[in-house]
Amino acid sequence: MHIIEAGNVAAAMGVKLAGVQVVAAYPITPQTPLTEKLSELVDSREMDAQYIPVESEHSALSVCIAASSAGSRAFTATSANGLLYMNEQLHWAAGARLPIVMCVVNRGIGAPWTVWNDHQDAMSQRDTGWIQLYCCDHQQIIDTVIQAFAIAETVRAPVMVCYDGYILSHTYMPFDIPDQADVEKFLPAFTPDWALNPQCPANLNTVTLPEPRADVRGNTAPGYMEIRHNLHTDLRRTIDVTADTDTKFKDIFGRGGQPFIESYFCDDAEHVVVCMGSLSYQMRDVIDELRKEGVSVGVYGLRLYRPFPDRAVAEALDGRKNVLVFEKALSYGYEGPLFSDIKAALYGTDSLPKIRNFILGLGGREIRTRALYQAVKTACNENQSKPHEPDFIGLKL
Amino acid sequence: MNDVKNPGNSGNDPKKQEKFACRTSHSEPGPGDGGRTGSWRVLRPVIDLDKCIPAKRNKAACFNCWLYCPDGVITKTIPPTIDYEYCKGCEICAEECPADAITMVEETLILMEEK
Amino acid sequence: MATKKTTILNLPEEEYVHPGNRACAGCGLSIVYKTGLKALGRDSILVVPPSCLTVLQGLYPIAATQLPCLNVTFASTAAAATGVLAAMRAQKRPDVQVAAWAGDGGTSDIGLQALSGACERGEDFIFICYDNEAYMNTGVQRSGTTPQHVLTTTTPFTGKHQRKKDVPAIIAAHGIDYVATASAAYPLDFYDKVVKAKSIPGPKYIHVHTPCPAGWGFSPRYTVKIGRMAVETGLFDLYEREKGQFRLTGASEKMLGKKRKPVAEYFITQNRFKGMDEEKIQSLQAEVDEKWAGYEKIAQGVC
Amino acid sequence: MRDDIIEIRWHGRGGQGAITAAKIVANAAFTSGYGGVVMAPTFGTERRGAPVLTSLKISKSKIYDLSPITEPDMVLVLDHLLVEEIDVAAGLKPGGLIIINSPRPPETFDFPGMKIATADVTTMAANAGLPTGIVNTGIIGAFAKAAGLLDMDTLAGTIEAEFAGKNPEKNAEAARMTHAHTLIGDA
Repeated sequence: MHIIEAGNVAAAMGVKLAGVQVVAAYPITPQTPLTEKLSELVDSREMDAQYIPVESEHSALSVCIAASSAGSRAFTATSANGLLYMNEQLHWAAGARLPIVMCVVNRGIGAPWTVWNDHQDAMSQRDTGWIQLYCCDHQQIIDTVIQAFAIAETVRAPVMVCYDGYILSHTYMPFDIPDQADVEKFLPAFTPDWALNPQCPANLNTVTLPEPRADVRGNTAPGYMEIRHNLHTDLRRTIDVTADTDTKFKDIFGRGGQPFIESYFCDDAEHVVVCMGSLSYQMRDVIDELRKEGVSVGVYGLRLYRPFPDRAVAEALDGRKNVLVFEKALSYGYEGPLFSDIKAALYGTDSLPKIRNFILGLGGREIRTRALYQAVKTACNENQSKPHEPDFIGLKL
Repeated sequence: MNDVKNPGNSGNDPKKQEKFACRTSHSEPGPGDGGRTGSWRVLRPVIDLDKCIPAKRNKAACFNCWLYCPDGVITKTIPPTIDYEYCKGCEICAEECPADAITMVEETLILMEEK
Repeated sequence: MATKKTTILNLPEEEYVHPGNRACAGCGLSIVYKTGLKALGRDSILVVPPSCLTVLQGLYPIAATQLPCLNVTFASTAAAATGVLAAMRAQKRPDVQVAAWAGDGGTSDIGLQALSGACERGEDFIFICYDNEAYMNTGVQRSGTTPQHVLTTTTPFTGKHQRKKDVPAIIAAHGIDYVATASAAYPLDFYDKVVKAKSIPGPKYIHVHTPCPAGWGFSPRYTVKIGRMAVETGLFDLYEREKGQFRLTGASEKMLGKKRKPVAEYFITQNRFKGMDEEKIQSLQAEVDEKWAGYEKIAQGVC
Repeated sequence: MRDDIIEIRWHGRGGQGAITAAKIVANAAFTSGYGGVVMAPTFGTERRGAPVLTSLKISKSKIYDLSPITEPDMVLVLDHLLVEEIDVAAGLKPGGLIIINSPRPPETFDFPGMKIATADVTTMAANAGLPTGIVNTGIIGAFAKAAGLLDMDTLAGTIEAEFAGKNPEKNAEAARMTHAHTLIGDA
């Protein structure tokens, strides 16, 4: 069934369909309407879940960590400084291997305060051990929330579903609500191998030594480093899980097919633009225009950011003349974080393409499609590599 | 619109089929996590059964030593017994015994005696 | 108390904490912990933030505690307990008792926000704070509940200038149905309070005074004795606040109308009070006298 | 960039319901076969009474560009006093349509090169039995008449669905009455 609603509502519908049992959240713009919608669904008993109105984001994730440790499907959502306030708990959730799903409604970080969109919040948390998926429209939001639980519960690692604050969260557009029975076919009830339980007492997340140590039966148990190494190797394998999940989803719902990077006119493109979130869809209009003018250009929208699908990225970009990375985040004192990752993925490819980085839209700075068009067109014409200096679009100095 | 191949990272790796190890720090209950903590002891509590109230009366009584022992190494039995494997020698039992039935004896003396 | 008091003879024999754990010899927490777990029983889930208890719990893969236990971050204890409760409700397992067990730093300082939130939401759990009056696990730094004038590694010469934070009063201000204090020196009183707390719905808070030989500077032999002196001098009082009704319990109740030991007797037993002079002692004695005058009035129904 | 997208900008005041009005039109457009519908309120810190705007893009095919409207095809003004306060015609395409809730006839407004339509939505809504000041459903009637994009019956049905349980008939009636009394000036 199609409805026209805001992106936050699409996310809430996905959470409901996924059969989430525990929701804990703290209000923050622009995430708030998602949380309000969930409390409404729970209060009206349309959704059979525990809604915990906590006193901080730190506690929101703490509740999810504990609920997940006790074997329940848990969800939270936040933005910007709320996400940063969770930072410690983000690492904890990943280290404890809990399949929590969280929507991050992307917003710039203070100071100074901003409520508007960029990707600095989620990007700054890329090394926490969370899987990060980015959405371009409402259909992707609702579908990705559902897929996120499937991925999280397969790998036993938490997933962030990221979507642009206001641009997606508060914008209304049509999307299809998947059928509940189909969702249950895709995502069965959460049955963890272990959970907090008085019947088989275990002490979770205890202090772990640098070296392996024998357990009560004399078998060797891993040390801290083995546990962390395993998180890494399991996350590397998540790249395949994401693809398998997408295939399974497509079989049931008919949508998907490009789990890591969504391509638009890239097959034969000499120049490719890479970006994440709604920006990659906005870029499609630019590509249409430039294609009309005979420019051989396409756009890749990166959907999976962590773990980084480096092989897919390298394969997609190998042999291109120009790679133009547009992003709404900045590793201060260096360059855009996505740009760094893409450069790293290209290391060792046969034909190193020329590469450029564009920073734009920080703190909600308006991104005019016309300005994107100009930037892409100029860059294609200049055909120049600028691997060390990002260009800023829309900067009014 | 056209599709990109989206290759995964493991290819035909047989590992792909393996279950995720999901290593965590989940501990199982068991004694002696801190080792044989009896070795921490400098003084050993020794119960004088002639003074010990439950032993003397041969019925359940007192058991202060059992109640206050931080490490749970004294039994609530007649007479109470002490698990020297784990007793850390804190002396609380000796201090709290209302009958002064527990004396702290130097471990070195006991060792010499055992020899 | 209408309910029958537990005696040594009928206190359950079964231990829930394995011996050979890493707690210091003479640890007050160990006494409190093993007694509290007997009261909580097997059908419980514990939530524990970093504290000496984390060390007592043991190093992976061996645990000293025989109950399921979730170790959580320092600030998140009460929120994590909330999460376990939510999961138990979602899974229709209402009989599982959820208990948070934190130190004084994890309760009165970094954990207070989450605890306040959980109390305000009315979460059905027992929060036990074992108060050894400083950050012992990190090497005796001052905490919100370190008493005035106490020497710690962060108040090394002139002692802590500020008063001890009255955490039970702060928690009671949330209007929860059960707030109690207890002491490691009176394990049976503590046991009864935990048992009572289990029968009351909503948040329950129990604040347990817990002597620490290493941090307070006394011989491990005197852990119980010193805990008892804190009560007998009237410095730390055993009480319950049930549905707002305050009453002294156990040893403190018995002290009503009687002469208390001078606080100075307590201070000289511990190195941490070495920075105190006569004037400070007298000033604290006056505070205790005033506090007890208030108790006497309550007991006589004056206010 | 694309020329197949109709861009509509809504001017109102915080609390006046411009977002609901735009949402109703979005829904009606979608039911009428416009597969691409994007409605975006202005983002930020709107407060009751302050001027706010909402943008609505509709197209027969999916819309990918979610950036704010800069060159609208038409503008709806829920409160004629806003005309004095802000430049409601900013960026409006030449020959674009301005629909204003006003008791004044179109020729009294001075927007050179633009097509003006007016309706006394406030009065019509009151006549339809709505509490004073509810204008967000009435203005839809003026939109139906002046824009000619969507038919009145579809819009009325959408209004009734949106206001289910909250005076659906009166709200639909306000739109129908306004539809019948909308004045369209010469371009």
